[in-house]
Amino acid sequence: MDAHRPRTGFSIKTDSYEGPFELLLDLIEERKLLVNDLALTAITEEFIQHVRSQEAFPMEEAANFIQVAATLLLIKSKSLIPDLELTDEEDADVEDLKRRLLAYEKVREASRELARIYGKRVMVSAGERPAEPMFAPSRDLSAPALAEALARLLAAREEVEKLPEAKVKPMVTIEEMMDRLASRVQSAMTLTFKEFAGGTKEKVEVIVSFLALLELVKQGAVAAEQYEPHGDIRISHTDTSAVPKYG
Amino acid sequence: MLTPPAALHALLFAAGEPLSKQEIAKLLDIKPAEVKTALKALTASLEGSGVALIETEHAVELRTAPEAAPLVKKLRESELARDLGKASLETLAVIAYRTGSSRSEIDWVRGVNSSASIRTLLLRGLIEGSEDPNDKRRIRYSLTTEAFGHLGIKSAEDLPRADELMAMTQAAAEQEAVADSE
Amino acid sequence: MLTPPAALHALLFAAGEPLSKQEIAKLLDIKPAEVKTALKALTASLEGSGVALIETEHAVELRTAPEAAPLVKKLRESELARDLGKASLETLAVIAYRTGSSRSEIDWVRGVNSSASIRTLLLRGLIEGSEDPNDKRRIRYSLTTEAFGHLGIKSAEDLPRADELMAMTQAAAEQEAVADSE
Repeated sequence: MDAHRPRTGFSIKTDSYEGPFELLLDLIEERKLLVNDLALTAITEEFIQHVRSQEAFPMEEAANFIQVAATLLLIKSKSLIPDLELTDEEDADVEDLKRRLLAYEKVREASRELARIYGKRVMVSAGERPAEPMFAPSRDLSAPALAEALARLLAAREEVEKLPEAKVKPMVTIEEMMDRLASRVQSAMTLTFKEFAGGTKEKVEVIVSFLALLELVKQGAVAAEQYEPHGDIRISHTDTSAVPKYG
Repeated sequence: MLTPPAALHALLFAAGEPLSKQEIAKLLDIKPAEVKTALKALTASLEGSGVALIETEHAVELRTAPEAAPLVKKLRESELARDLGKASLETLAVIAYRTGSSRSEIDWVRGVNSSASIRTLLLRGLIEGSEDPNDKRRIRYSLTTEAFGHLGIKSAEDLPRADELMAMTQAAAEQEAVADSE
Repeated sequence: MLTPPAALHALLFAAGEPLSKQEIAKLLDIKPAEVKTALKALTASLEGSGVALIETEHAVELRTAPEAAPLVKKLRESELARDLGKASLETLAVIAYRTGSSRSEIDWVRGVNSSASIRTLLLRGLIEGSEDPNDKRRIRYSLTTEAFGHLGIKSAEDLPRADELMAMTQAAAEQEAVADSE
């Protein structure tokens, strides 16, 4: 995993994360930061690298991670482009993530406290005295009652087992988005973010597109320009000899 | 740190059966004379507490105090008289439709810990346990003949929807073996 | 005649398992407020005795005192607690510090699906679920006396940093309720 992030020097055991909050907090704590916008902006890239490196995520977990990645991107893009207007819903997502992260921080502290004491000083119940069994059936015991109890139990089991499947829906990966963006930039040389993200209806997809864009900007593969506060973002190839600058 | 009488108290409570004075000396790592002193102190401190120390020549045991006998009788009667309730009914159903289920299999099928229910069912004479011949630590449960009698049936095959529910319970329990070996 | 705390002591000792406060009131034929007083008196009188009372919101059980753990281990090796994984510990922590948490509340604060952890904790008998009286489809979870026993604490107030961490998780749950109703 270290090969993926030569610049940071952090080594994170990527496969041991069950959820996104755990990874987020680890990244923040390693930098000795507090949970706030600044910290979230600082760890966005590495968080996303982690998500990208996970090819074999179970779908439901992937959705959790990508959702958080999308919100991190909102926070980061707001910090990069102060004029960027977030919708009410996006604002709510940002606030929700921060609240949940603060709450999770406490839960993690609590779980560490419990880990410290769990099983260390076990209090045991009274020793079992073999009591003489006495045949004592009850009013609610009958053959139909047994059949009904078991049928209900088995039906409830089945429902629980079916649940995860229903939740799974196909999700674009960040890699797919990166590829799409790169090839479109190369062929069209200049296109706007709206054009690029147009046609995708899922909010997550739009945001993943944006993330991919920011990555390319950072890598110097494309240039992104925004000429007015609420204007569209123009994306162009950075090879200036091949592409005339607009403006 | 616990005082010797307190340590003795904890030991007897956890044992649930008589412990020999020799064993006590060994477990507490004290001399027989000290065991005697500790027993005396514990007897005194339990005075009027509802629980008492029963001492024979070689062994000691914790028991409810004689004054509590009517209360204990009331508890036993209430334990035996109340409805089985959802948890125990489910547990009994799993055992009825899959004779020889073990505790971990019942837990797995039900998705919750079933020890308390198994205890209740044993106490009420509705199920009985026997050692698994292949694994002595594993107890396998089955309905008692009295339970079949109360249900008005001769064997498990006479239970309602027997084939269907037996197959389903079997399938659910088999998943436990898979999960266990993972 | 036994005093109420002594009668309670005898009852809990004879039961050998958790008794609900409701059952205790019925068996001792006293009011809930009197049960509370008797519990308090019994807890106090058991102080330093090697045996202690574990009290959850609804149930009570007699257990060996935490200080007796090394001694009891010699007697009942099998009771050694199996370690809990990180996910299960987190889930247990949410429920411990905010009793009555529902699955969606636990998911909200952990950012992941917690059903597997909840199942593990149910199977180990560390938590129990009960229907929300206001919404029958919602199950609310709480710690069992078994969980307190494994943590070596007598009640939720004895949880590490109880006041601070309970306040925080409470605030989190309220946020979740707001988010949920939107």
